[in-house]
Amino acid sequence: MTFAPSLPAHLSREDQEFLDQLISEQQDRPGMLLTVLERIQERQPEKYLPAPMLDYLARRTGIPESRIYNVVTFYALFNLKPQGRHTVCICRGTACHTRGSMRLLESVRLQLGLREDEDEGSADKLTATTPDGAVTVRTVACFGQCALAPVAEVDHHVLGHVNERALQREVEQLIR
Amino acid sequence: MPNRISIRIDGELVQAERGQTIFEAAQSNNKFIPGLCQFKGLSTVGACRLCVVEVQGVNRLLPSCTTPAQDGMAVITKSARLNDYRRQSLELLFAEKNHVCAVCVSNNHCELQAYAQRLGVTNVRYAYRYPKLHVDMSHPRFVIDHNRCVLCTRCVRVCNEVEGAYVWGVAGRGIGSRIACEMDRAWGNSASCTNCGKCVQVCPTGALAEKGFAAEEMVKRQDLVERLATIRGTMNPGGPR
Amino acid sequence: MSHRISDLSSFNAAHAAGLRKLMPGVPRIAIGMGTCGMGNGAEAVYHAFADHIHNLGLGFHLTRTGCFGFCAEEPLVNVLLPGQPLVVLRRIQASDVPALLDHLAAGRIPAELALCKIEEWDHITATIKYAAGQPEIPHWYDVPFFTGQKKIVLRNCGIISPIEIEEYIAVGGYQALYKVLIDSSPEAVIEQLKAAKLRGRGGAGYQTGLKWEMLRKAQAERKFLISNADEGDPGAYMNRNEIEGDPHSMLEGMIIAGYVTGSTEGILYVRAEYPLAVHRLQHAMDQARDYGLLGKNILGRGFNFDISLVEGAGAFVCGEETALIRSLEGRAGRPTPRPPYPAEKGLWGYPTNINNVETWYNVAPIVVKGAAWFTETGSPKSPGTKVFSLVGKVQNTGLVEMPLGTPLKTFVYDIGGGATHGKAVKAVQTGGPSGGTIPQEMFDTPVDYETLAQLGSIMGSGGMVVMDEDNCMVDVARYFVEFTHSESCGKCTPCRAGLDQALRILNRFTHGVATDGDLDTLDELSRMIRDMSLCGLGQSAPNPVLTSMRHFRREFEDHVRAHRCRAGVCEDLALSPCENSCPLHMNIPRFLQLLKEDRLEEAFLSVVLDNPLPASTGRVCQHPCDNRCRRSAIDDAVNMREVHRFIADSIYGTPRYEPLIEQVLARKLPPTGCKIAIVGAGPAGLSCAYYCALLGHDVTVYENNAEAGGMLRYALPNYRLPIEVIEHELELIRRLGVSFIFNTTVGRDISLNELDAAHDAVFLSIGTWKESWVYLAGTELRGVLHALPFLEAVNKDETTQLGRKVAVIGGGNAAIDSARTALRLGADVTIVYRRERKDMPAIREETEAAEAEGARIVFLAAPHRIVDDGSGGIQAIECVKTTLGEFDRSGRRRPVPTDEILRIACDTVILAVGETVDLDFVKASGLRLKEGGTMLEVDRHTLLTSRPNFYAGGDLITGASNVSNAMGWGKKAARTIDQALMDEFRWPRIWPEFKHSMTVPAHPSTARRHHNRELDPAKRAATFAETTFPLAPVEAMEETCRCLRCDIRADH
Amino acid sequence: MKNQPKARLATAWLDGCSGCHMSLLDVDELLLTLADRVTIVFGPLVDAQHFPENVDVAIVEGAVSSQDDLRLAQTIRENSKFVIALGDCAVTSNVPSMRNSIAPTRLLERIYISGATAQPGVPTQNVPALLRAAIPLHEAIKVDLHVPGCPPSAAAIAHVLTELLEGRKPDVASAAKFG
Repeated sequence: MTFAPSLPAHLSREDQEFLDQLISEQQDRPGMLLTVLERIQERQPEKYLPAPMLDYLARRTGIPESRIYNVVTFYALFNLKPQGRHTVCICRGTACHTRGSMRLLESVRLQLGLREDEDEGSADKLTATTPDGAVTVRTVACFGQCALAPVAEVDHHVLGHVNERALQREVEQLIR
Repeated sequence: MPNRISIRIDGELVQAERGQTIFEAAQSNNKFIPGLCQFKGLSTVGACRLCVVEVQGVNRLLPSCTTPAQDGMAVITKSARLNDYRRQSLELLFAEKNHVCAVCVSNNHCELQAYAQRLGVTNVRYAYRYPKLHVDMSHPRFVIDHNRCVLCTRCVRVCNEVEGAYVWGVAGRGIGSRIACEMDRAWGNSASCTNCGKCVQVCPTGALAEKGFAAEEMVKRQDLVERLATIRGTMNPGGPR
Repeated sequence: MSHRISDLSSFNAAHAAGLRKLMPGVPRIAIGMGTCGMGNGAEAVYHAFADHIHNLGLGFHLTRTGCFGFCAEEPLVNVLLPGQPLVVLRRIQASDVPALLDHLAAGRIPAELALCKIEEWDHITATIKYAAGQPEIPHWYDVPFFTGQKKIVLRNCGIISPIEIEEYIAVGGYQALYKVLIDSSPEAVIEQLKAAKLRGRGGAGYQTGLKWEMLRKAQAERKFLISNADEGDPGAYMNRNEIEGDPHSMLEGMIIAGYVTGSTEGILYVRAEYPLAVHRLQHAMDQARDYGLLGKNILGRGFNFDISLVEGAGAFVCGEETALIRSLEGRAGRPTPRPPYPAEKGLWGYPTNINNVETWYNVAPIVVKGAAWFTETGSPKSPGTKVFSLVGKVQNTGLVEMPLGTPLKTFVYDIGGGATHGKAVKAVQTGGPSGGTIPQEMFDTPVDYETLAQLGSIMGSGGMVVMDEDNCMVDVARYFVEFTHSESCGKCTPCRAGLDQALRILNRFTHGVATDGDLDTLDELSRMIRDMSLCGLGQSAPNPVLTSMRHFRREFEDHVRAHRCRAGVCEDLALSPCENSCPLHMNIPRFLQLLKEDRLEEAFLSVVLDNPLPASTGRVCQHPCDNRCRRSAIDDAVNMREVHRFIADSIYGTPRYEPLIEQVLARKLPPTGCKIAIVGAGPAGLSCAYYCALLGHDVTVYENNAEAGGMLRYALPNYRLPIEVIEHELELIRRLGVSFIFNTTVGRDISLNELDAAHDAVFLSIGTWKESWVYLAGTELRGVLHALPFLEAVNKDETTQLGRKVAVIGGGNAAIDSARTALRLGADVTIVYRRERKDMPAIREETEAAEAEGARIVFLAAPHRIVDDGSGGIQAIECVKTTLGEFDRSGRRRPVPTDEILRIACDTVILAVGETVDLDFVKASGLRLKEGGTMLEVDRHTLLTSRPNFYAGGDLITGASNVSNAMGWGKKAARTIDQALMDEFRWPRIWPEFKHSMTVPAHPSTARRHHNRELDPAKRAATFAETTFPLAPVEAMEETCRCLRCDIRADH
Repeated sequence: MKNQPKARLATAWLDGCSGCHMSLLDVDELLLTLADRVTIVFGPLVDAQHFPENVDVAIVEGAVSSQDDLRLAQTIRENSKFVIALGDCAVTSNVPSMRNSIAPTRLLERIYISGATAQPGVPTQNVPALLRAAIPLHEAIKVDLHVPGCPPSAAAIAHVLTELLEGRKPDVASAAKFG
């Protein structure tokens, strides 16, 4: 059973002001759409892009809806569905892979009861959220921490040279 | 600068206009080069890679649909390597989706099917993926069947460049890429679609089709005889004349 | 007070202010706070310092700095006491801070915490002199990790503070910009870059000067300069460190380029996964604008150039320039064909130039020091340096900046310190997912754009991942294709659909269902993807596959034909990691579980059917299974060898033995009528005979000695392997119907042709009895013995010329056995070995036992001359002290003689430096040899020699190895011979069905590993009685409860 | 070469609609030349219970969709020198493959239980278990020649057979295509 909370259908006043201010600030600067989407997602507590805000963004800037949807589903950073309160991110970079990060990923999945088919999102993104919305498990191609391989990040706190036991303890605290 | 240039295709000297791509030059001299995503009147994207040719002096294969023809160029459009690579490319397309030609609306009217025969593809060496893909029938007049889509993006380009409605786009990434209507909305309740049907006309395969033309959808007008008979007052009360 | 710099005096004012911060006259402490430092706890260290300095009221200057490069030693702390050199302290934890501050307050630097010292530092744009001193702390360039490094790009990283623009100016920063704006013309700068032949550091290696020239010529009202900091390569993090350590160098490079190429705007495209780098860049840009070095009217010269920062959103393909441009235009990052090149039509159609982060860092040095200076470093075609991220299975991980053209082995061994845990390095992967794997034999290759391309790899961004024997090259290729397949943009068929199929085929390899056809299909498909893809991602994605298949074809074939993954990574190809590494592939989890269920008889049956000599190997095997046991991740490996010894010892000599032998005999397949000859009754021959007999063949073993056993009987001393144990285990083989013909030497008493005529198949398993020739003066003297003949004589109770004081030369098992045997014969023993303890091939416990029994070991000493005592006997042996030089093929350092002589008084010298096979019988036999004629050549999978019906295995084909490896070859030979003769795969019929629990142990025992008890050294040194006792029953049972049962699979 | 021994021909009908066999019979007059050059030793056109040994040519129609199909395909490969995949089902798994994106268990449940009008329950007696997916013949065994088409035209089949009888390799692409 995947995590599917009810989503707001319309746009609050406050969101609209935030969007207007953001759009005017970023108007025809390079990377405008990326920056705007990044700010929207960062502001959202569940770190996702609510549909009403995307619709408003399309109408307000004239960027076709199809292009916005293409961008949102192309880049791994953006989420269309709310993410868990906590995130556990396993690095799948080369150094981490050679030092066994695949086993870390499997052990976290096992611990949180996430099965293989839980992963959704575009073909490459391996993100899965526990049914109660507590923890999202994601992978990233490389943290740039290769000297500490294998690396895991729990809520923006980087763990270097992590083994299964240490990771299980960290995750344990999250779900308690 | 004279606008007529001469290039050599498969050894034969031919004429071409400056600014033409190799593909156009070959086509105007009816030299066959396969091409799925190429479409006259639309921008070129170089996505299907079927039109790739060898150019003397260049160690890489070049897409003829985007490479401008230059004076004195020597182009090879047919070689064992090219034919093998093109066959592999076609087989990858067949294995990627569910191309069940026998029951397809475009059976015998499909460029993929035609190229397969012309380039000698009699079977697909790669494992079929059998993906679970959606068929969107929500539009009153048209249907989009993702099982038959080869992602050539002709529909995206004709909708953006010619119609200007920007309905279609390529969503997702990599093997998960798919044609999507606006914010992944059903085609039937699209906000900007003008129902012009251009995308259906340019689609090389059975992915985009017009409803009512598939054999299975045939509806015979059974009421015809009765109506004529009543108009002509020659309705036969039934039983032998 | 505005800081704007508009003339020389304001520039110098900032320069002076920076110097005061860099060398403040009070102790200066700078914490290495790159992201990697933070990951190691640098944040806590910083706060600890801040709090203590505040509480103790010390007037220290505390600041942050970037990463100095040696990540393995982080957190690093730079300490500069007035009048002393700058000292870098290593692995500093918050808890060390109080004590450390006391030392510093007293003006002392604890040498044991120091990594290195810097007395003078060349920032290229300036040189900073610190004081000399601290003699006991090594210079930075003497630390192996830094030796040979030349820091041009990383000139400021880890020294200056990245958040202080004045410190950057103090070390010569923005001097180049000042020079370019004030006096030199743009064309001159471009000529300088072209003369310097600076090539792009992103991986393509296109000439930067030409790129800038093309942009300068382009006419348009907007021209863009982009710094590509997407760095999506997994395993590469040099751009991150460069930005976090020294953001201003990049800005200066871009502003110079802006002026020189007439660009209007600069853009930094930085990965979203680098938040600290983004933060430090924004801070640096604000400071640069504040100091009039960026934005409006730079340096008061009317030149306007500003830079904006865009965060990427997680797409590796956006490292490709056209994809990057599309994403800046607010589209999905799908590359577009070239031509048109970005320099003509780039961002929004305007001319655009994209350079990798590291390229910008070379601009200021070239402007300041000139092209001639730059071309002094690196190779003629690619001058300058490249920063590499050395990671993976190497001891010293970190950032390494080396001149281009440095050979790979310098990285891996000299700087990296070789593999971890004493394992052998197998390969290096360069260039990330677009690069390739380069085998260890090619480590002499200089690292440069062209040389790596010839090997099918690329230099790419500089990722360098070291791999050892535990890495499976098929899995590595699969890993990289899985990465590029998930990062493919999906636009063009070859890359989108091709990589998906390539991944599917590679998964078939790692799950053991691949066929020979898959190898060819994968090869064809990879070439097609490489040649047909639209952009660099697709064109280079097959490189890992093509290079692995080119350099490690054997591993691919093993996965298909032998269904084996030697590295033990592909789990579906093995029952469990321990079974995979066992030379006899014993079903270890099965006999452990059977014993755990107190079913000793069935455990014995399982053991003896998997391994004909369980008690012998239980005593002498080098237990490779321990290295792969997953239990070692929790505490230490299960003691599997001792358990199967316990099982065998518990049955031998008890009434339960006979019925079990009946059960083994009952497993014998019906007679096949095929006659098989086996030459050599050593471990390999015995195990082949055992299995051929079980398969129903008529087996005859020809042995030149008087009794069977080979090395077991004649080389292994009795205290390690008692004769009764061998006799007992030989009896089972005899009872299976194997007949032995002794005192027969093949080639003399019976010819190969006669054997061929009388038998359907012949298995050659002759051991390594011939001593390899030793270049040593004095070997003709009385008292010089060779190890094997000496051990053989002792086993046969013949007299030996053993004296009172013995010197044993060598570090292998033969040397240790000779030493301990000599001890038992009352001699005083010294072992001489030319390398270090960790390089000794002998089993660790045996070496330690020898030392405990009184043998002395002299390391790093190579025998030079045996001294004559005047009457033809031995007075002493002279050895040359050695130091460890370069790493050789085996991944161990080659001993280099010094001129120091060591003299060891002795009257006997035992040479144990290696044995080879006596191959005289092979002369006119049509059997092909390999490795310079020292071994027989066989087909790896069938063990067939170059002559039909002749097979070979054991030391004959591998060179001197050990008992269990030899038995493994014998067992494999029996299988392939049977399949060849009977044209059917009958092998599994030998084993009965064992019903044992297949549920994962919910609570495996928390007990630590049990070791078997030994006689105390003094007592055992006097007798040849067996020195070790088997495990006690309760200990053996406890060991079985420690097993985690890796053989149980959830059938998903 | 009148008294040349007749070639042993076997045909097999796996998961297909027998349309290809109909097209085979449509070769009309070629059947006569076939009759005296070839004996049909197995297949729906003759009643042989077990697949015989040393078959010269085996023509297989239909996708490999059940355990029985798989076993028969393997037996055919073991006993035939030359195996031909006839028709789109054998060559590309065609229509039978349209069930592949649905797990067999859910498929059977949907049809035989929730969709059943009488005696809901999945049949088990002498009905072969479904494979996870209906696959083309060449994914189960090695295939020597592929003749695409649904069905391949009688002319295409005639061309293939006559070429093979003369010992030449037929140019299939010119005579047959998918669909």
